[in-house]
Amino acid sequence: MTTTTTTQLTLGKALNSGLRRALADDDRVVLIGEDIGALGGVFRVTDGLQAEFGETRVIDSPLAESGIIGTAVGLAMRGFRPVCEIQFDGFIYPGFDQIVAQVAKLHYRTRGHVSMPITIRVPYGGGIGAVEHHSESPESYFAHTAGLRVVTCSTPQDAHTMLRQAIASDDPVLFFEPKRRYWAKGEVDEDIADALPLGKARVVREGTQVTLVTYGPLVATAIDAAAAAEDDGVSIELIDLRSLSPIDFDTVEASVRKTGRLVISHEAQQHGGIGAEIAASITERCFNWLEAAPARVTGFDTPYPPASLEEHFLPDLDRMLDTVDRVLGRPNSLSNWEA
Amino acid sequence: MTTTTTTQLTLGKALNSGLRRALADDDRVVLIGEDIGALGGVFRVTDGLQAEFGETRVIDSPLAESGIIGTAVGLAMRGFRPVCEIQFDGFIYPGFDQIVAQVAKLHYRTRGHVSMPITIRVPYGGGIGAVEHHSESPESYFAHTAGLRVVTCSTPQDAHTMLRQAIASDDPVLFFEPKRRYWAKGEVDEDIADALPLGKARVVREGTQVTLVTYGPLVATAIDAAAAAEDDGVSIELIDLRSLSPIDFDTVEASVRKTGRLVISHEAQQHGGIGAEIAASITERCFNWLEAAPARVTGFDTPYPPASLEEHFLPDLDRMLDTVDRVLGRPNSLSNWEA
Amino acid sequence: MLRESVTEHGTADLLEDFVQLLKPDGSRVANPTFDTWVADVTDEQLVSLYEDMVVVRRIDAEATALQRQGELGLWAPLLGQEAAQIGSARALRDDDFIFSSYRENAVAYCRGVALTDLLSMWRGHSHGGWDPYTVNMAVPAIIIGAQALHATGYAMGIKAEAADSVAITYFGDGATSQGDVNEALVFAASFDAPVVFFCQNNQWAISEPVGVQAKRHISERAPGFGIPSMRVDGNDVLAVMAATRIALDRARGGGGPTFIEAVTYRMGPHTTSDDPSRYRTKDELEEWKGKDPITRLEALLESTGALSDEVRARVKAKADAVAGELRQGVISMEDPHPLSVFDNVYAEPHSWLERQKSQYAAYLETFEGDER
Amino acid sequence: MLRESVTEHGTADLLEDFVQLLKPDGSRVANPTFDTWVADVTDEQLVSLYEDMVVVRRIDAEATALQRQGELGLWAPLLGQEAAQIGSARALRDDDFIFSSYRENAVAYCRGVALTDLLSMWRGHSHGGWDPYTVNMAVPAIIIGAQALHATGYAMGIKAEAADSVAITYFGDGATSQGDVNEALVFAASFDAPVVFFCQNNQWAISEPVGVQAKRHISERAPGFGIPSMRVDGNDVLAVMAATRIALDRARGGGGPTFIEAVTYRMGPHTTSDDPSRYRTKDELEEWKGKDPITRLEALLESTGALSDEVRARVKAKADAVAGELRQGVISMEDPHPLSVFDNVYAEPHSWLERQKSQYAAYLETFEGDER
Ligand SMILES: Cc1ncc(C[n+]2csc(CCOP(=O)(O)OP(=O)(O)O)c2C)c(N)n1
Ligand SMILES: Cc1ncc(C[n+]2csc(CCOP(=O)(O)OP(=O)(O)O)c2C)c(N)n1
Ligand SMILES: [Mg+2]
Ligand SMILES: [Mg+2]
Repeated sequence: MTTTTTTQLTLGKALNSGLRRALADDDRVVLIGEDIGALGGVFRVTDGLQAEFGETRVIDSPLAESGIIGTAVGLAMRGFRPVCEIQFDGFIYPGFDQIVAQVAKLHYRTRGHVSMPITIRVPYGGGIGAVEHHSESPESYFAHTAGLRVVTCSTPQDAHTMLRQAIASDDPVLFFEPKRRYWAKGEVDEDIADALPLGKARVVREGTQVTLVTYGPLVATAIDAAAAAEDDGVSIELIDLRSLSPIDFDTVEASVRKTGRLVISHEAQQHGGIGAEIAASITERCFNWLEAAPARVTGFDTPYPPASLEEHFLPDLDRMLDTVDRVLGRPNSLSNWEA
Repeated sequence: MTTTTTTQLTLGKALNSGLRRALADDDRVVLIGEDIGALGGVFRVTDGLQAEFGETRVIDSPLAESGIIGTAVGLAMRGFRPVCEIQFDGFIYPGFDQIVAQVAKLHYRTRGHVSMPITIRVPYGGGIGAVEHHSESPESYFAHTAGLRVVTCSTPQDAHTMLRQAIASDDPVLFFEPKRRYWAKGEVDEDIADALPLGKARVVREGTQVTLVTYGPLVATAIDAAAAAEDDGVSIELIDLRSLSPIDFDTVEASVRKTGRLVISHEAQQHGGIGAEIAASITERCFNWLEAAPARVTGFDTPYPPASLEEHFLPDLDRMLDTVDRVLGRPNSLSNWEA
Repeated sequence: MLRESVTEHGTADLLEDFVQLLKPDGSRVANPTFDTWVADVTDEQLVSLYEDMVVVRRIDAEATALQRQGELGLWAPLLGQEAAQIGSARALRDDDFIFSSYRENAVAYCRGVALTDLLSMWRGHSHGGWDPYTVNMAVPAIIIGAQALHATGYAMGIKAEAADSVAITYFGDGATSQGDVNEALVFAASFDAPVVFFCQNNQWAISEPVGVQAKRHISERAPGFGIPSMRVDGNDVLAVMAATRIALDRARGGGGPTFIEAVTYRMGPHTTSDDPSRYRTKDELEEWKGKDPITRLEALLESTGALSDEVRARVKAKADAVAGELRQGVISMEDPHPLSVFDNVYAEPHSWLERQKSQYAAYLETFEGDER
Repeated sequence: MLRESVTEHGTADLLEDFVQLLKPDGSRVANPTFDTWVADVTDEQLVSLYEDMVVVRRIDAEATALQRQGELGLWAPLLGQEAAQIGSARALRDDDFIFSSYRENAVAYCRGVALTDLLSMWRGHSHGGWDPYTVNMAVPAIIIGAQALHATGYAMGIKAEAADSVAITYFGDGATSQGDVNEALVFAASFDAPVVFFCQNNQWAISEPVGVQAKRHISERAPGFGIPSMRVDGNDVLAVMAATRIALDRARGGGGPTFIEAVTYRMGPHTTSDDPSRYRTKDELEEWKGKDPITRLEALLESTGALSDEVRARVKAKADAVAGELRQGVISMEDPHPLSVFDNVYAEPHSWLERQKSQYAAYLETFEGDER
């Protein structure tokens, strides 16, 4: 056993150190995106990297997302491992075609001859009081797209580890960064040899009565919710999904077989979101174990609202616990509600 | 009661007559798309319309989908009702940003001051032996997008009626046309005053043991499956969903409360597809009525395959019935399957 | 045979590439073509343009202050771009329609957008805020370049109606790299749409200098699409106004689209969240301060005697009044109702959303009596 | 000041806009600049180019026939575009890398793509078919214009490695309207990428004449992006070869991107599903038949005596042999295994997909013994 040295880092800095390691370890890794050079990105995730690795490795691109992804495809075909930064969630759509029609499909199209080891970093989610297009959660679009892997992190350690794993993967990975957690601190160990693989969920907290599944920015909220529930005598098993494609259903299934109840929470709109898939798949796998229908606590089926309304849109501790009450058959906000 | 005159039309011609009526009834209706003029579209859905209504009403656009949708937004702001044609499902992605960030959100963004009465027609689905990008089912992306309505038709009458309803709607509508059914014939009545509203599902066939929910190209397959099941002594209630956003859950709920079993089928990939949402929502609404977990029969979580493999990818009668057997607890392909 | 560039052909036209009517020191440059387009501008009107610029700069400063004080979530200053925006906006007719980005606060001001409506987006109360049809100006597009297509489509509509109004779209130098802006040029050319493409080249797209987006002058791109272009000093309100009038006149006369590159400078940060010291030098800013759009008009007006102390005082009073109104409007803005999060998603009833709203209403009721 | 267009400046360069070295009647046109780039082409090499063109036309005819006979699902004929494809492809080095659309069958032929691999996509056996790295040519892009960005990115990679190979991308006149192609021009210019943009302007994008996409010559667009361009007779194999060599040479020497518009004509339908009689006249086709790329080279070779009966016979025999091989290859292609639908979605293991595959395998087993 080697001695490990860990550092206290914010999630943003943990990503930065992950990128630095990836650039240092493999000279085929290149970063491309808007304002990632001198500025270090609008969230400073690439801070200092252009100065350290030069303009050929850390590329300030013209202002065009399709261009960023499309040139990354070409770079990948030349043997590079591009890491694209999309400045904010809501700006990924101009690059959507290149992602779903090219990045996702080239391996299949070429019967495996071409790989697309491209990582697409996307700061996502709300809660930072931003203007429109800066708070969205578009992960479901990509999780529905065959050929892509989709992951998201909730801790500095996972941010660091999973980003390096994503870059090392020969598959394209959509890497969603919970932007409101960029400043959250935690211990980070750069020795990731024994880390949990990219596709696996993590049981954050064990419990017996309700399985609460979430990911990214809401994991912290869910940790608080589980603690509050405990005070209230309710035992929640909390799962941080980490990977949205594939989803580690085995871990969720094992938990639900134990608890008999499932609540899923995400910021993204409910209709056709990740929560629907989890509810559907787990119902298929655990029908005879379920004591109640899986329930979802999610963003509403509206566009992401103006900042002054986001506290309503975003699932919070209270809404999570209200839903936990619902699956437990305890009094809750819908007890007397009629459709 | 007025006497109604109906005509035998193919689904494609029923769309054509729907467009002709819409153009004739409202001079703010304009059509825009690639090759929709002299050629009449690659499927001839706009056949003859440019000759009849002129180049200002039926516009051959430059080859750019973002341009088609983006100019439609401007036309809508000027008070027009644009009907965009996307040539094939797989070509909608370059226009994705304009659809999800503009078309879907402008009403919300302007607090209701601006409407987006835009219809986006998309021939979709497989089964025609086409090359890549010509057989996809991208409806889930749009159903997950708040602000859009998403519909699809399965009969010539619905094709005609729903297209006119979509064009008349003040909301943006993604109108998915089951391309392999373009040549299917049926009676069409142009008097649509009493037609089922756009957001409603239709019970195609009543039954008692299993509710089978599908839409678009698979409705015909499901009708055959239900008939075959009947021969086998199994009673299927078949629902043609018609609208994918909103989904008419009330109709599905009522059926499942009766049958206790639900099978959902679509061509689109399973993960995060419409089927997941239906399974999740109906489980929430009908948990105590369900005798088995809702099951899905869908395309695989692969890119749409080359034509010589599409018969495997596409749900067919046999796969539907196998899944019906599964929810009925009868012997089926997974009876002895181990994960 | 190899066309190295459109500027290397050395014709008289191209040598006169950069149009300036008013030098930084306030002196007038004669320009036979452009002068005729502003020959009717009286001293009084010049003072009015001056007032506009002073007022919008003041709006900008006040909004920046409000942001620092936590009253706005964000603000995108236009500092330095007053002439480009005022000169073009004041050239428009009321029935011309504007599609802008997030930085065209001066354009919105000219259009008569209410100050609270202008700021509601930056306070997080709306995503746009105003009724586009009462002011003939769309709410800002944040997705870079998207609005260029909207303007083109709107102009196609104008043409279909055989009306003689014009659509104008504002975007930055960075936006010219987006597919959408280029597609807009294609569509506008193909359909001879009465649209003006007004690019404020303020030298920067956040931290990226214009050289990342374009190796040639931005104005050189449009002609290849079949769209004539002009390159004007964007800090020169007269040159901007003349160019815009030329473009509008072409459009109204059936001449189709025109592209204007207004060469200017973003003197402030990209937004209040930005730190320009990370990517550009003080010297550069100092250099551009010497080309300030307001100073030079002031100098001109002083030289003609049109800028009396009285006028100065009046303008200052107006700016103060507007700033006061702005501050008051922002601070007293009422929070939107929680359930309004569900409003205006659709124009027509939508079954799920009504269900969700009703469920959330039930949820909120559980807190009634709470201090939440 | 108003630049109406890049072609209205009347410089000597631009008057020589359209480069032709070989007239439709087979006579040579002298062109001091371009001639030097093909001065080394021997009669033998000309015969070889002739052979290429005859063979690919024969491939085209055979594939069309196979489609009519139900052996292929679809085919996109290149009929008429042989010179544009052969002239450019034969100018490339083996280590140059090609990103094409669906119509570059002649380019693929030059690259040594196996005939069955070329046709497997059209038979519905694959979405592409070959290993790009063994032939340095990517599989066709069907999404219009997407490949222009891939080529640009690839070229950025070449430059990062300080290698001296070049990326070339083929696309049509219609593709120039797509955002992606324009963004590719932006990126290529900004990064001085060693990439050649080769546009075959075959006058039509399915049913839309090139005038819907562009009001000016397509070649006029690139210079505004800072990319020099050439406009050549695309039915003239020598002019095409010369232009491609010039562009490649610039790229290898660090000169960055070049744009070539090869003016040609799609003599057949868009694809075998298309019916051109709905949108274009017979006269137009007749006119272009007079400019046939093969006829004119034939005429030249006849005039120099290089096209003996023996050579003709040899070329015909080669074409027959290739066509036979093609037909045989297509007909004997083995159907892919049902479970291969799950292969190569991911390069690394993927939990669901393996589950789905295993479930489908179980499903298929229920039919075992059936004739399904
Ligand atoms: C599609 C998209 N990508 C990225 C952004 C983030 N972004 C906002 S402003 C900006 C720079 C815009 O520069 P420019 O077009 O020159 O306008 P300026 O801000 O200088 O007025 C960027 C990259 C965005 N809003 N939209
Ligand atoms: C993004 C996209 N939109 C539409 C299509 C359908 N489509 C296939 S070929 C074609 C015309 C292309 O014309 P051009 O670029 O001139 O190439 P050509 O076919 O003439 O070689 C169209 C519209 C497509 N393949 N991709
Ligand atoms: Mg700028
Ligand atoms: Mg063409």
